[in-house]
Amino acid sequence: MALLAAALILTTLPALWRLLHGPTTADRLLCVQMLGTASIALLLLMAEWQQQDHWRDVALVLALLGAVISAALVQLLRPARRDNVRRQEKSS
Amino acid sequence: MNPALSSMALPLLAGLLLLLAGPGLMRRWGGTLTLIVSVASGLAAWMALQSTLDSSRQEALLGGWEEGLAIRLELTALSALLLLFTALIHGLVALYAQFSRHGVSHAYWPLSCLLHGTLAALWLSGDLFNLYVTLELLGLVSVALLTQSGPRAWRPALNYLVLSLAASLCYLLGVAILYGQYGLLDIELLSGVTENDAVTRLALVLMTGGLMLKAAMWPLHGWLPAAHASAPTAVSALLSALVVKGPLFILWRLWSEVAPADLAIQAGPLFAAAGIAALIGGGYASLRSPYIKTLVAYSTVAQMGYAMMALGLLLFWQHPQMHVALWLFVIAHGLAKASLFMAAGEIQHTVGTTRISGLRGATQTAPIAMFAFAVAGGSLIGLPPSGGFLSKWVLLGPLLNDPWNWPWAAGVFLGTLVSAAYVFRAVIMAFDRVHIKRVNLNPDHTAQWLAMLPALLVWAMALSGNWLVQWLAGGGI
Amino acid sequence: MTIVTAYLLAGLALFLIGLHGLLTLQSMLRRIMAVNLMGSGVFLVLTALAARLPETDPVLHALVVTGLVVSISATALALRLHGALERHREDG
Amino acid sequence: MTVALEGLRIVLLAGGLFFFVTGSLGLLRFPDTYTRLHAVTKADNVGLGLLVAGLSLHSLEWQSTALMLLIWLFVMASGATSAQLLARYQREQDRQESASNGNR
Amino acid sequence: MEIAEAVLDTALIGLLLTMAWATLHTQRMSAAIALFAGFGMVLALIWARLRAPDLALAEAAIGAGLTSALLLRAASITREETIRIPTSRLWLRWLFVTAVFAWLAVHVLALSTLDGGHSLPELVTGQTPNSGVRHPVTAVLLNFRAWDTLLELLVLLLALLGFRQIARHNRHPYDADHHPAPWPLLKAWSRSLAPLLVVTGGYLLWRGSDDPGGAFQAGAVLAAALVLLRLSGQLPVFRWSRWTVRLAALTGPALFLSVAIGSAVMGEGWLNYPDNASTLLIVLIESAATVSIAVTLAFLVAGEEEDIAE
Repeated sequence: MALLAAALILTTLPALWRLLHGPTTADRLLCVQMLGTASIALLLLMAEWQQQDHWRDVALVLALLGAVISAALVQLLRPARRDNVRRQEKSS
Repeated sequence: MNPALSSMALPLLAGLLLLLAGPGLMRRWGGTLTLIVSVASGLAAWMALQSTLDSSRQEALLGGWEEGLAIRLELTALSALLLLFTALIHGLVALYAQFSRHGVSHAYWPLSCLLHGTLAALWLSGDLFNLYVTLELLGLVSVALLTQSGPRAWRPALNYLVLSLAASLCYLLGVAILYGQYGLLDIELLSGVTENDAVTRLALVLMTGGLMLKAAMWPLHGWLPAAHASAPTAVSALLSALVVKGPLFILWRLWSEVAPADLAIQAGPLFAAAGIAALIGGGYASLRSPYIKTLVAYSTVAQMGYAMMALGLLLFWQHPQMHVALWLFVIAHGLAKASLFMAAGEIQHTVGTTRISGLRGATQTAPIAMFAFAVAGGSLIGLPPSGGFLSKWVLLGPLLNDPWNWPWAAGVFLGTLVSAAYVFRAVIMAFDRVHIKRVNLNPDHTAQWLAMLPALLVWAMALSGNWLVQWLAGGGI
Repeated sequence: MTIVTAYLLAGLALFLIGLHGLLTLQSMLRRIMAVNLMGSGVFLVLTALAARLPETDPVLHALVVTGLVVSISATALALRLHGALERHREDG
Repeated sequence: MTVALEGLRIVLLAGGLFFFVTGSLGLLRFPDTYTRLHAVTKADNVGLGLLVAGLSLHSLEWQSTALMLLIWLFVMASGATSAQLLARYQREQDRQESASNGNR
Repeated sequence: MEIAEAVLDTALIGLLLTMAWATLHTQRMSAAIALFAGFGMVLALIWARLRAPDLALAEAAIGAGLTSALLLRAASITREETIRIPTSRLWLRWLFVTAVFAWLAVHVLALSTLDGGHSLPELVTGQTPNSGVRHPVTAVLLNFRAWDTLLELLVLLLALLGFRQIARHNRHPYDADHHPAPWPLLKAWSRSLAPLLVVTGGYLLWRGSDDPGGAFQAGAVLAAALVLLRLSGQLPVFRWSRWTVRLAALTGPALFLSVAIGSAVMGEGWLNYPDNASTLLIVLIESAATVSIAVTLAFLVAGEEEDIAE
């Protein structure tokens, strides 16, 4: 179990590299999402391993907040310009 | 205990009520309610002070739980006096803010009430972590008050906020280490068990660093002048007179109760030396300052030097008279500084500039405010028979008795000289009738008189000096 | 090297990384982040101390929850202040 | 029976790990943002699903299995949506960039 | 097994410290913020590793969630500043930091084997049945050290008041028209996400008296729901000038303070709940605090300046 957990942690290292090197902001948000999924997996593993039900709740909150964050951040990141608004209205 | 608790709860409740009432009602009734509450809180504090004279010390374990588990609130003669002092300064500043023409916006009232309540909670608390929360509360309420004067105060406010956060975290790390060592957060229980070992010393160093930064004690004072000088006048008065005293109080409790006695004796001279450095460094900066309010703000840095010196010598000799000197000084400085800031604000508005050079001829153009400035300045210098003189007299007593202590006394005299220099620099300029500045022809006399009020009180302090000394010496330690 | 020791040291290291950042960095946003890291370091020390006992220490956990609220409040205010300051500077 | 169950469990957990590794390799090696989006939101979700399956075989308590399934379903939904949102955001950015290049 | 655990701990700590360092020293702000969000997730894992479920819940909601939204909002206004990496005497600085670390570490290591007399945790465990709730952390937060929690709610309120001060004086408000309209997909997604968040928040609050969870965690999750709905344009603007909004933000501290005053006037003493009513009072206070925390955090993260200014 612990071995699996350690291996899971190690799979996040490439994400860390991508996070640092980008190149785009979307890539970085993607990495955060990847880290989130890995953390959820790890929490579920730890719940089983330590026989602690609480970690599943933590995983649930993390999953929910991860979803909120990727949605909210995208909306916050979109550049605030008037011409942009018009283009959106045309396309939709 | 109940009068003290109501002295704390009233302003908190008033603050929340004002916020709930909304801007419209706040604009109309905010000042009145604040004044009523500060008077009521002051009366409650007076009752608390009376009750401490009978039985020297009262305490409450919150929630009725055992020692250690519960947060302890303590009421001593000193904390009752500080409650009274807080209510007094809050009331005086509120009076000024209410009746001055260029007073404050309605959002000031709930914030100043919350500040009052926070400080009261701080004076009463006897628990290291609870003190951390009150410290943070104090920091945030100060920032909220600072930002009132608009964009020019934002950068100093942000700097202050970030530094004060870092300082509280240093304090919290120290609390964590003490808890790790002794498993306790209660000051009184801790005072019985602390030992002079490396871990305790580390914790005390961390906490002291954080608190000194919060109290703007030399050499961690850099944030203060910009912050205090950029605030609205009433806010500067509150910040300089009250807020910096909070961390000082915690520092005093930490070193006189939590720290083992032999360690406190070792640390005393360091505090005292830092105090002298603050007196000289802060005084010099004040002397060179080109702005009126910056001069007053730097003088806070310098004056905190006296407090630090009294604290250091108190720790070094464990002499009760030093304890009296420390708190007399805090009260005298609070009153004088409130008056100085309010007078400076009035002068600024009358002569229309923030620069010191604007003081030229102020004795003619804003005579009442300038008189208040000079009177309050006199207390800072320590001219008899002011409160400042009283505290210095008590401080100097034991220093002059023994020739070995004369170097410290020399430090006090040097500090006095520097204070005299920066106060007289402003006052002399005010007597310059040759280059009188063009002025506002409709000065606000009420506000100027109100600015004078605390200065008169600080001189009156000398008259009631006997009682004050008695109270402080009686139940304080 | 027990878990407690390892995380105690990690907490101290985090505190110092934050403190070092606070003292050396120029950008205000980074300094706010640095203070946050300092806070996380202190909380890590507290939680590691709580894990010394077979049953974790509830007092320390409660203290950290309180500390977290304080820290998010102050961070939020600092970031809002910073944002307003930046816009003010931009608009002259 | 238990041996078979245990074997299945190990296979499932290993499979989960394999997909996580694949996902992160994809994140590292794929050439552009759009392809990388696939790597993370698809492979990792499969990985999480296999892991959940393996773990539920272990515990066989219905509450925890249900909660884990819920989490997995939720992560899948969230992955699908945020992949869309991120891709749209990226396309918007690309268009703006090309527009500003065209103006020049 | 032991080795694998050591690998796990080393990996977690390594990841944590690398991310912390990189957050401060990476060149681009967007990378720093993403790293900060990742840092929050790793910290949540570490809280789980250290058997602190209350903290893991709080960190998952706050550190990984709301803080990064706050940071991003601030950063979107800030001009991108590249960090100058100082090259001179870098080793000296490193030496200094390492020395300070070693000094701290030597002292603090002694604490890892002490148990601090563990009288306080035993007291808490012993008294928890009398506190009105069964979860010891909640008992500490809302009964034994309720005074801290009351002051902490005031801290949160003051952050909001500070924000209000700033907004009132800002002559260059963020023009709401400039915000791009949210995509329909985002709207649909937030419509389905928000109820889930509300249910989870309610669940955390309800569970708080028996199990990890409680007002703060629930409030943070609810705040996330409000933020999401606000950003996707589905929530009517909440304005400070409405008394309902003010009431929602103030209800937690106001109720708590009233209970404190009431217990001092009519009962045993400040914050000393009557024995038979302590469960009820704690539940009431927790619910009110959850509402206040949610509204306040939502204001701080997603509130526009003109919402709060007047």
